[in-house]
Amino acid sequence: MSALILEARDLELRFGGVQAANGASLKVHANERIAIIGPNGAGKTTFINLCTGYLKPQAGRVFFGGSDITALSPRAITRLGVGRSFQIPQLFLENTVIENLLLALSARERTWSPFLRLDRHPKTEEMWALLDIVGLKDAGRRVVRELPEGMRKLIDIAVALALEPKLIFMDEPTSGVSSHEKFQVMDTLTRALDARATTAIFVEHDMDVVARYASRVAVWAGGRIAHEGTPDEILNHPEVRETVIGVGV
Amino acid sequence: MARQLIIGAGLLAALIIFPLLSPWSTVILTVALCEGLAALGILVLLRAGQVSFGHGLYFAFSAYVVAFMAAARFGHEVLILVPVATAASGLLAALVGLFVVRYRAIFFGMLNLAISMVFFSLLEKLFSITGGADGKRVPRPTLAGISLERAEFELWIFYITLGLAVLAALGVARYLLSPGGKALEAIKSNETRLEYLGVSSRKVLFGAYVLSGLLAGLGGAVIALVSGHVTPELAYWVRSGEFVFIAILGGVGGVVGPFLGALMFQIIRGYAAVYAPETWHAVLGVMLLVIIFFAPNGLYGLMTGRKPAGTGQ
Amino acid sequence: MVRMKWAAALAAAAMLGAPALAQDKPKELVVGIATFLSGPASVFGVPGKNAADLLIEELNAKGGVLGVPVKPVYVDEGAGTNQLLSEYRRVAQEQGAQVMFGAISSGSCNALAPVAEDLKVVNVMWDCGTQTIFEEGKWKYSVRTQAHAGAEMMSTLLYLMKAKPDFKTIAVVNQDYAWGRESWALFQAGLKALKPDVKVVAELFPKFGAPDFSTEITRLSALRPDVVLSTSWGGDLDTFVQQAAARGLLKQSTFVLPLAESSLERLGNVLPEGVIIGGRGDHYWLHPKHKNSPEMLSFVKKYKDKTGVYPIYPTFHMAQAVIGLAKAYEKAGQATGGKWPSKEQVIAAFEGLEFKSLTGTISIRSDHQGLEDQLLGTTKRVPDYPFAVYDKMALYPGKLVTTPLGEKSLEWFAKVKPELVTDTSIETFDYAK
Amino acid sequence: MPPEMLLLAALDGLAYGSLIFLVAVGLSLIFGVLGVLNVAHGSFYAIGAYVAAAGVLALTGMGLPPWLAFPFFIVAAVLVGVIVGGLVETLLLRRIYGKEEVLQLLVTFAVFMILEDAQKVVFGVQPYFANAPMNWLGTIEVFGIFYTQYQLILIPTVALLVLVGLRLFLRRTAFGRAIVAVTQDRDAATAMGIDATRVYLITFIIGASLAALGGALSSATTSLTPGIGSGMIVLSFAVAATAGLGRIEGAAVAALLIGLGRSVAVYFAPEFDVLIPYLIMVAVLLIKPEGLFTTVQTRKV
Repeated sequence: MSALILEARDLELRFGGVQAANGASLKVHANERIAIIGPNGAGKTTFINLCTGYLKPQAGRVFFGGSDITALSPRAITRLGVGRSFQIPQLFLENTVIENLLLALSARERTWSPFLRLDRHPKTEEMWALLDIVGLKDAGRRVVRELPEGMRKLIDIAVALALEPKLIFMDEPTSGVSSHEKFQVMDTLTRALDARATTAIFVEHDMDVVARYASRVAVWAGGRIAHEGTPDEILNHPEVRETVIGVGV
Repeated sequence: MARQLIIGAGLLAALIIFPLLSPWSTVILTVALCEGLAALGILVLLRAGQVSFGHGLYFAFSAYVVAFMAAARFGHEVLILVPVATAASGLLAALVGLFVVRYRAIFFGMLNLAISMVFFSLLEKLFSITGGADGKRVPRPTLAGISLERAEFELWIFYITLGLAVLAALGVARYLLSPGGKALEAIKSNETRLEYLGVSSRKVLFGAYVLSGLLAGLGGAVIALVSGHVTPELAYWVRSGEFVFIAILGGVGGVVGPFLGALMFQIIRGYAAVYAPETWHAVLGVMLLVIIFFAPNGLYGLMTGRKPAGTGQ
Repeated sequence: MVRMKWAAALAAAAMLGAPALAQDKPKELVVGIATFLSGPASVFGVPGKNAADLLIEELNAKGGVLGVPVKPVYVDEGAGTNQLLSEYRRVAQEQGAQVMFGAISSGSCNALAPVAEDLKVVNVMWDCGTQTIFEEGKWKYSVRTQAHAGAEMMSTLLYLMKAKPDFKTIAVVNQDYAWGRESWALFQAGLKALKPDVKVVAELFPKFGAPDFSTEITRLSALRPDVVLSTSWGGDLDTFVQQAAARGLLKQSTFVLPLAESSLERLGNVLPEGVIIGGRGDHYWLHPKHKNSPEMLSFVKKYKDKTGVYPIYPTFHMAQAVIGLAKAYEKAGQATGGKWPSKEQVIAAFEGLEFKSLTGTISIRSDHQGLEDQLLGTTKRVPDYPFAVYDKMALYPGKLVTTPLGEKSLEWFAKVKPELVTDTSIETFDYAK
Repeated sequence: MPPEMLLLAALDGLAYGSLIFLVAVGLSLIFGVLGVLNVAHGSFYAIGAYVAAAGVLALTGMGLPPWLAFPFFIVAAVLVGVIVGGLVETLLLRRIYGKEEVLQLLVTFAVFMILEDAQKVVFGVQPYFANAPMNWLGTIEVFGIFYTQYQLILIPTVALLVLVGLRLFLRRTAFGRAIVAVTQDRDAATAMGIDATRVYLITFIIGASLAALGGALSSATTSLTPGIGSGMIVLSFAVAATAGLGRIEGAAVAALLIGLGRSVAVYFAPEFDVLIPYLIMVAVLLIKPEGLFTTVQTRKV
């Protein structure tokens, strides 16, 4: 097996009366495609928030590339090479799609000269290529606010990809995409990840997507991993089928 | 952009010609430019969704730097006073900025207000140093080594200020189009994403804050020169509120906006002072309400008929 | 392009700067009047404006100035110094005012004097009191038609020394701005010279416009000074006196309130007997020598009819400015043989001018400082009015209490001699109906 | 300095702090519910003071007993709250709740400018004062120093009653709970069927009335001059921000802190008494940005 790049160790987080993380642990190796599945409220998004610095665990540690990132800010973690797309897309709504992506590229390239116009950014070509990956070249000049949620989710992923992360978290990447387009999007996306040698962890509800694109599946329940294994093992696990997929044996 | 250039060029042409036709307007127009510069600083912060009710601090600080240097006959020369005072304001903004950029929305506004009021109170209280509420005189300095008569001096200061204002407006416009400017707008629309781009929103805001302090400082330095007198009132919260007023009146959609707003502000105030000397505050208040309710994008928005970029409406 | 601008600038400068010679009579004489129309000091500014309206109307009914009607244009001093300066310029340049009255606050006067020089416009300092203006600067175009803080504080000090010669301790509660600080500095300098053993037990400078003096009053109650001096005015004075009276402080110490004349009517029955009061000059509508002169009776009646209250010192200051201006034009007109005098000729006429005000005689020194008598008194309650009146009055000749020409007030105060207290030129009066 | 002086300083700070509390708590309440920082709040204080003073002068002018002033203060405060506050909310604020914060702030700034001049036009510029209620209550002696009962007892008592009353109102009454619900989560409260429009209006009226009550109470102790509102507004900002906007008990503590701080300063460092409120505010905001009594909330992602 290839190198370990992310390790979450016994993460604990309780807010109010909810145990959002309860000894959550996960090891991620380079080039894995890990799908996280589980019922709503199982703590899947909380886990991503803990790994990317948005929330701080009350106990436990997170390591990335061998160093402890538990206490780091989202910004610092992002700079280390962890990208992220969100369940509710986090974009600059008043700006165009192009501007959103170019800003991400500026952040990566650290091109902050006040004399450079964003719309004349030297990385414009790469920006179009990124849009192509999520199939949204035509929407480039539109303002994000006017776009439907599904498109925004894809742009959110493109923004995360623009940073060329070593590891990317995607929170329900295809939830807004119609079922017949899902596979097309996931195909190009996976190809792009392969080409960049980017490791990916994604929360997913569609078991067909999980079966087809995940190399490993982690089943979340009660703030921790209940089961872990290959898609085949997990999707045929009777308990998982009942509690997560909602199909009785 | 083209529209902005046309409006800007029109305004500029009018400003170049007007003082020659009616000399009495020179000082009023210079004051308008100074307030426009401060409002331009407010515009920069508004792009990040932040409102400062305390930029009178930088306006007044720079004006007092000019007054102190002039009183000490230290560098009693426009070409020294203005850059030094502006830079001093920028430094102060950098110092204050270290703290305030950690805050957002109402807390950002409040903290700016509080700090400016501390400065205001000190100016009033430290009578032996600052002259208290009566302020300090600013003897007229030389300009490029030449001692000028009042009218000449005022005219020259006006054109110099006009030139500086044009440069400042172009510079800010350029900055707002740059990645840094867009990142600034991103603080308003989605700070979370900005952080997840690996960009420090505090650093971005810090840069903008220093810029706004410099702009307000430039305005304050010039106003000290043309008034020949500085008072703590320059730092009072109502003055800071006027800068925000002017920015909104003119419209934050383009860098020409604050200058349009400042001119309009001076015109209304001038007329109100003549026709309603005892109720000019109310006249301005009504004007502000009219703008907010019927033209929320300000005069600039009315002229371009466009929604301002980067404002969430 | 640059050269054109230069040329135009020079042309504009020449247009403005050309000194005017005696010329044809204008249609009207525009007088710009800077006064507080907003803010706390409008307690003086608005009465000043009311008086100006009244007096100018009267003046115009009698033919105006050399046959030219006077038109007042008001500028709000309360709008802040910078706004005041640009308004002042606009009135002088655009509206063509030949004369400006500026202003009430010393800060404004300090700021306006150099502008008046630049604009070459006659600037009558109609109310401001700072003595430093003509002691530290020389202003060709500015003139003051009333006394300065030096005369006011000297007469107050002399009156106190006479009325309560054996006091041992004093506390001061002044507003925290130039007037409050400077008036105390002068008073203290004189006090040291006349009575070096007096102990200053507290120097309090509450914020201008403070709504509450509880802490200051508690301190004074505990310290029990023989004398409490306060040069505060307007709402601040009213609040301070009110709160002090309610807590018995006015009975405990002798209060010296050199500006209380302007608050007498408002304070009504709050002010007890025995408080030393003044009114920045010899102004008092019940002036012992002039209360029954036809001019005074007519002015008081007209003013009361118009505003519902008795006139206070700023209205008399305004009267002095208006009368002084008319007299200066008259004098200048004689010099030019009836021709309309230039601004320079008017200013020249002001030097050495002597004219009758409503309450005495004003003479303008060569440094453009006016000499004015000072009236102080002690409060007395009488059945004739629902408020305190002056009693045990002393009238100090302006020449006696004004810093001599060429000297600085602070230095002059420091060498004041005790003989001044009992100078024979001081007239005294008691209240008479 | 004898040690009892400290106690005396504290007594002085009490009345002042209580007045600031009354104004600041209204400001804080309005911000908590409407999310609007009301710059015109100082004007409500001033108008309340003027109306009360004019009323008391009329009462005593008619030869009526001075104690009638106390019920009249409440009437005046409610009148100002309902008429001026109600008009401002229904005619202006209601139309901009969805808009940007800066626009909301500027609407109240415009109202402030208009009301400042309106006061001048209606009540004139001469200082107004109506001290009959203060004199009627007489004085009380503490360590040989006379205090007015009005400042030492009445004003702090009213402040305490308002504090307790507001607490009970917000916790025990249905409408009070609706206000709290709107404060905590506007959308959820509306979804639960709470009429947010009405809650906004009534909250604004209560807040404005409290400011006016503070003004009415101050009218007996201080002279009313143009501009009293603009000084008060910054002070009440300082209190509200120190406490944390929307915190009622916090406003009481902060107001007391500022009142005491100021009077202690008059004893030990009279040069800095005016700086105290702002210094406290800056210090608190720097150490605990949301104010002393608020907890942090994060955005859901």
